[in-house]
Amino acid sequence: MSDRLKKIFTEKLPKTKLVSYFVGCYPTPEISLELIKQAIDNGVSILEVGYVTSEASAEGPIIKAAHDYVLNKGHNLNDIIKLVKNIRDYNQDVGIVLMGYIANLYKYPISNFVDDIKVSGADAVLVVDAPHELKEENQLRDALNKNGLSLIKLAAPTTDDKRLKDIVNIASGFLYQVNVSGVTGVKSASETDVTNFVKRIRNLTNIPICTGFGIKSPEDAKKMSNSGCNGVIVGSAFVKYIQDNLNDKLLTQNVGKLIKSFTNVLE
Amino acid sequence: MSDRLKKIFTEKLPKTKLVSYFVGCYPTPEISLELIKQAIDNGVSILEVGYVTSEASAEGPIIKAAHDYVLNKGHNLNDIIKLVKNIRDYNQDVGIVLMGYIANLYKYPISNFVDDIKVSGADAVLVVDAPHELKEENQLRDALNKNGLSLIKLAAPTTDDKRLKDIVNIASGFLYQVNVSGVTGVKSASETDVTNFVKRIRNLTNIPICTGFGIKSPEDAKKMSNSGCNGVIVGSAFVKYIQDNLNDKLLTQNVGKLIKSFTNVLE
Amino acid sequence: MTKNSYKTGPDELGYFGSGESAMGGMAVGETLMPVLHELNQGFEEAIKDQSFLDEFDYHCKHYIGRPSPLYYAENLTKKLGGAKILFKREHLNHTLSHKVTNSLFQVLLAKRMKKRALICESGAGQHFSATAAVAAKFDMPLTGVMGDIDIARVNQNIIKAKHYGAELKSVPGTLKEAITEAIKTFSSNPDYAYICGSVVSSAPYPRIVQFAQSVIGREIREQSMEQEGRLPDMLIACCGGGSNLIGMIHEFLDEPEIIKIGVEAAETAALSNGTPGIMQGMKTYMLQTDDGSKSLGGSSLGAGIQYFSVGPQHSFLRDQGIVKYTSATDKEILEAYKLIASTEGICSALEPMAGAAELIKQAKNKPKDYLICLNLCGTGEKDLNTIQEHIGKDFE
Amino acid sequence: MTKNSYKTGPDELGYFGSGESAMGGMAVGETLMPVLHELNQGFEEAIKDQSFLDEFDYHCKHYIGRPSPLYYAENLTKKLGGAKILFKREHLNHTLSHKVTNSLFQVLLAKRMKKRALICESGAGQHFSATAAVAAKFDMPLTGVMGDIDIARVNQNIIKAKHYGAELKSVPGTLKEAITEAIKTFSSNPDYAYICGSVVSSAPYPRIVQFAQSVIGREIREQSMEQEGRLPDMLIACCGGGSNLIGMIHEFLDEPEIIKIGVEAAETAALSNGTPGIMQGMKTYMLQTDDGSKSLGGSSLGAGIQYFSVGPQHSFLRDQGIVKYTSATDKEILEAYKLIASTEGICSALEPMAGAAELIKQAKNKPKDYLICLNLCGTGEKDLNTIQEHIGKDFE
Ligand SMILES: Cc1ncc(COP(=O)(O)O)c(C=O)c1O
Ligand SMILES: Cc1ncc(COP(=O)(O)O)c(C=O)c1O
Repeated sequence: MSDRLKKIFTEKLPKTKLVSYFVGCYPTPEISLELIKQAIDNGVSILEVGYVTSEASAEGPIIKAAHDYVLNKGHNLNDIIKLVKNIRDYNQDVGIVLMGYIANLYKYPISNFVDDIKVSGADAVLVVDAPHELKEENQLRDALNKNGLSLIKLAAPTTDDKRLKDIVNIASGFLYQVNVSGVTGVKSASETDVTNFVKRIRNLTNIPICTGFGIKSPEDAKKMSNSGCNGVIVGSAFVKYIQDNLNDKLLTQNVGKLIKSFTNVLE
Repeated sequence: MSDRLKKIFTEKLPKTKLVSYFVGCYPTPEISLELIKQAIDNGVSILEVGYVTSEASAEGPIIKAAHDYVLNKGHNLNDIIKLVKNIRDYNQDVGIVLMGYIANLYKYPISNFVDDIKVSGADAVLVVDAPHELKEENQLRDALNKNGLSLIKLAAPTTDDKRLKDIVNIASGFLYQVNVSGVTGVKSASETDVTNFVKRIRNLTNIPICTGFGIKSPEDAKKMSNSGCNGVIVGSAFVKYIQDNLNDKLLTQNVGKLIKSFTNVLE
Repeated sequence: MTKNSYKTGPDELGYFGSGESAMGGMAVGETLMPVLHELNQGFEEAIKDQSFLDEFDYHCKHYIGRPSPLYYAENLTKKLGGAKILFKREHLNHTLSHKVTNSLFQVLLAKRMKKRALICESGAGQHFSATAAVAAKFDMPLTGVMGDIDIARVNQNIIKAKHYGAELKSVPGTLKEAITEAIKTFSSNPDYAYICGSVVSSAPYPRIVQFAQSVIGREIREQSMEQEGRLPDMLIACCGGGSNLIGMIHEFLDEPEIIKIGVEAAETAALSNGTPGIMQGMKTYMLQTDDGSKSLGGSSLGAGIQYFSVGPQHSFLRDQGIVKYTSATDKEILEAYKLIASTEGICSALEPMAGAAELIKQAKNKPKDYLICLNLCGTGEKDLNTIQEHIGKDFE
Repeated sequence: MTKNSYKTGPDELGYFGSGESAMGGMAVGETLMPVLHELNQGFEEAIKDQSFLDEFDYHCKHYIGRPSPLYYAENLTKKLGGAKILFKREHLNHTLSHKVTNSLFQVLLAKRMKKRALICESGAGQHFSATAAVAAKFDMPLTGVMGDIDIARVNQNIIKAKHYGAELKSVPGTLKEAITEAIKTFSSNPDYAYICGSVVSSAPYPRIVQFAQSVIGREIREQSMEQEGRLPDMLIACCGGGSNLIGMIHEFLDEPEIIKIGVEAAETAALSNGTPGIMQGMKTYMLQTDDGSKSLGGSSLGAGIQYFSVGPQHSFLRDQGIVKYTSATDKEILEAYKLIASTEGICSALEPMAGAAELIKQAKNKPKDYLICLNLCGTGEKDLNTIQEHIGKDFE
């Protein structure tokens, strides 16, 4: 369990943390770092830094396009770990979660991966396609635990109570509550659904809960923050803004402002 | 048995008769009559006047094109019987054989057909697709016999001796010896083959034998006349000449000359 | 044909029935007559030779994949709400139609008779590709004759036939013209075997093709008894030359309680709109001018049933009232195609959909225990372009 | 997987083998995990339910037309002058390939589990058209995902699927991209049933598809014993995901005296040229960059075997040395197509001709009493344009 993540969630304010997803090295390692610095400066509590794979199965069109962009430029997991190191050098408090797919970790391989990200200053890893049924998830979770890092687990609307129990039992850092079935950036969740889901989880555990998928605006974030969750996760909305304004000289500043508009509404 | 045909073959000269095939009413009833008059004037002994059907199965490309031409102009068997009448009015000695397929005769129907052609002055009928196995052949043969007309039978290279016996038994007028397997106007027969074939027939009967298919030039005709046959049949060669010179003002005269070049070599 | 059975014809000269109304016969040129007698004799001998029949059965099973299933079309049955509907799945045969059973039989016969090369005609190209496949298997050269209109619309079959090693001879027109040209080719090569694609032309072809295809009806009897515990009340098939139809009904010709319906293309419905005539080797009903000089008939989307004439046995059965003949329009054929594709997941050839159009009319008003069997004699791969062209937008 | 058999795997988490070298597993997002467990349970229950298995058998026989013949390819045998060659004629199934057996099984399972809509992916379009046919028959809506490159080259299958009522979702690419997109669609609609087209993806799909397809091998055992009095010495099949291969060999996995060969497309030969990795739901051999970020692989004419990865059971069997895996180039595939079309009169799909290319090499040097069986798992109708484009002139 990552101490840093623990600390973040024990801090009173903001009551609802903003967790923001960035595609690592998108559009370049340098700009990516600048964007993330803006995010930190504008109140993001936890960063999800995405690393890319060609067969990512949970990404909607927006994030997929960013992934393809990075893939085509040839940046790989090593570059992203370097990015994490740079982020950590810039800031000691923000939570950093590496997020992606098992494909890359398996080839890294896992043991080296955990060593390297520990050195880089990451706090946790989230592997979209590594349920606890997967051998490599077990290896990864073990290695992370041993190193004081977290494996972020997910709960989905399809997850039944029995399974949810298993998941919260092994969850660490926070629980990523996937609030709709589908890929990133497409469907939007209803406040009631999320509230009920958060309740369902809360009955089982005290672990922090962050809700994600389809939160597109500060208003969405505000609404979701009323659900009882501890954090809201915003991904596609930021990636889309970056995508649409790649050539804008004021890109990083404006992304800062955009993030500010989210953190402003989250007390 | 047609008396006129009998008489033609009892005449000493020419030793080898020229039997010439014309598509009736081709290219028009009037020109067709003029062409046939030329044929008569230039020594043809027997005329085959073809009537047309769309599914004629023994015609090569030359005669088929002439058939299609006449079909498209809408001339039918009645028009051709009229033509025969006109020919007979012009000449009392030439043999006239109506030649075609059973399709038209069956619909005429057969009994009326025999009555009508008798009146028109025809001597015989040759039906390409009416072997003696066909009921309608039997009816037609009966009716022709009763009216002193002939049904011309064919013998082909494929006809074996047993079958040949059956055919010569019912043959009347003359026997049409098909000297190659195939359609009109394509393959040429060898002199030896024809000579042997004529011998084979002569062993069984004294009926006059005319050999046909693929005789394209006076030289061909001359060669075939040495086979022991009583007549040579020329069809596609004349039809082709007509086809190639449809717009030539001297067409009928030139066809006369062409025919003369054949009769000249046949003593 | 014995007095008491409709199954034993034709007589030795190829006539179904007797006297003026007899149909069939041998209306071909002298060159082919000896060849056809030889073929008839070869056929008679072959079907008395058990080892030959066993060989045919063996290849039916292993090469063609017979028996074809007798399939309960449950969805269609429920949709129409009337009779219980069965499909005889002849489209599951190798080369995708019923035609191959006949090709196989005749090529085996040709081999037995020591023939060295083959000729065939084709309308939908099914008979061409089927014969080409069998010719490849038995290592004999084949020339197939087709009309240029058909060549364009069923191009897949021509490509396949070429891949099997066959040669294509193109003539202007459709099946009718192809048949005439094939007979000419045969006359020019009387030592070849002519593999006739339907129960048409001069004797002995109607009988040979009927013999080969009648395995369909025998299978139906066995399968229906096994699956349904009874025989169908009604048998329906499309009818071009009539081989899939006779193949289906021959077994049941002496069972008048079983209704039999043949469905022609409306544009070339020889049995509904034609008169007896003699063309292309046989006496039979056909569409022609009154004077017999010209064959007639429009164009149907079902290339294989666009034929101005029909096999002589059908003319005989029509006159005897043993089989009922109806017809289907292009529109009805396309509607039937759509219905069967969407309810049963079967992409049928257009020809058998003429039968299906009649089936739809018949099934609706029948009780649930009334059993109708349709001969589904070909798949739609060859017709997909035509279908898309006409009703493609209906599927978007 | 019990110690003594290669037929009983995978374990309850979808692994073939144990420890580090175990292949398979469940590498999918949380949204699908409960759904896949539910599917696995539904599957386990279904295969213990004799009436369900009987229903599957019934439709295999009546709808698909199983068993497919086991055919002695006599001409090819003689031409190659070595081993005796048999073809398992899976192309005679309804919808023209082996795929439909799996589609049927999974759609029946989906119905049993009260699913209301279906998703599938497809490479060659065979799985799409097969699933669409079955979906029409069982009246369930279907969305099929395909790559645009495949859509263009196997267009007939797409047209047929549309005629059956299915919807098409196009993505840039080929099978690989279609699978990823299908999983996304499934994640967005976890109440739908995803009908997976091969022994790939997360558990329980490899096992379910293997279960459905293994009827092929059981038929081969019965037919070979009946026809040949013995079992084949060698079994050969092409291998894309590996469903027709595992379907053929599963029955014989514990009989090491029977040689088994899987043949991949040379351009995407995961088992010959790949390394273990985890993508698209499973751990298996695959072509990918060293860092695991990108799937790799060129393009093969055989759309259905152009897949950078392979079913996990094959990776396991490869590591265990139970099955031998080779590959075939486009040129070899086309040569094999030509040979089989011209000697046997069979127009095969290009995919199984990868198997045929290996067969040709193997058969030549074997004694005459050596028995080789090739899984001829699809027909060439869908590939005719491709074939014409590449070697059309060879047939003129
Ligand atoms: C699929 C199919 N059905 C039917 C026919 C019609 O022929 P017949 O009436 O001889 O069965 C054909 C002929 O080509 C065909 O291809
Ligand atoms: C005809 C055919 N053969 C083979 C394959 C390869 O699939 P698998 O390896 O799963 O049998 C396909 C897949 O589309 C196919 O269509």
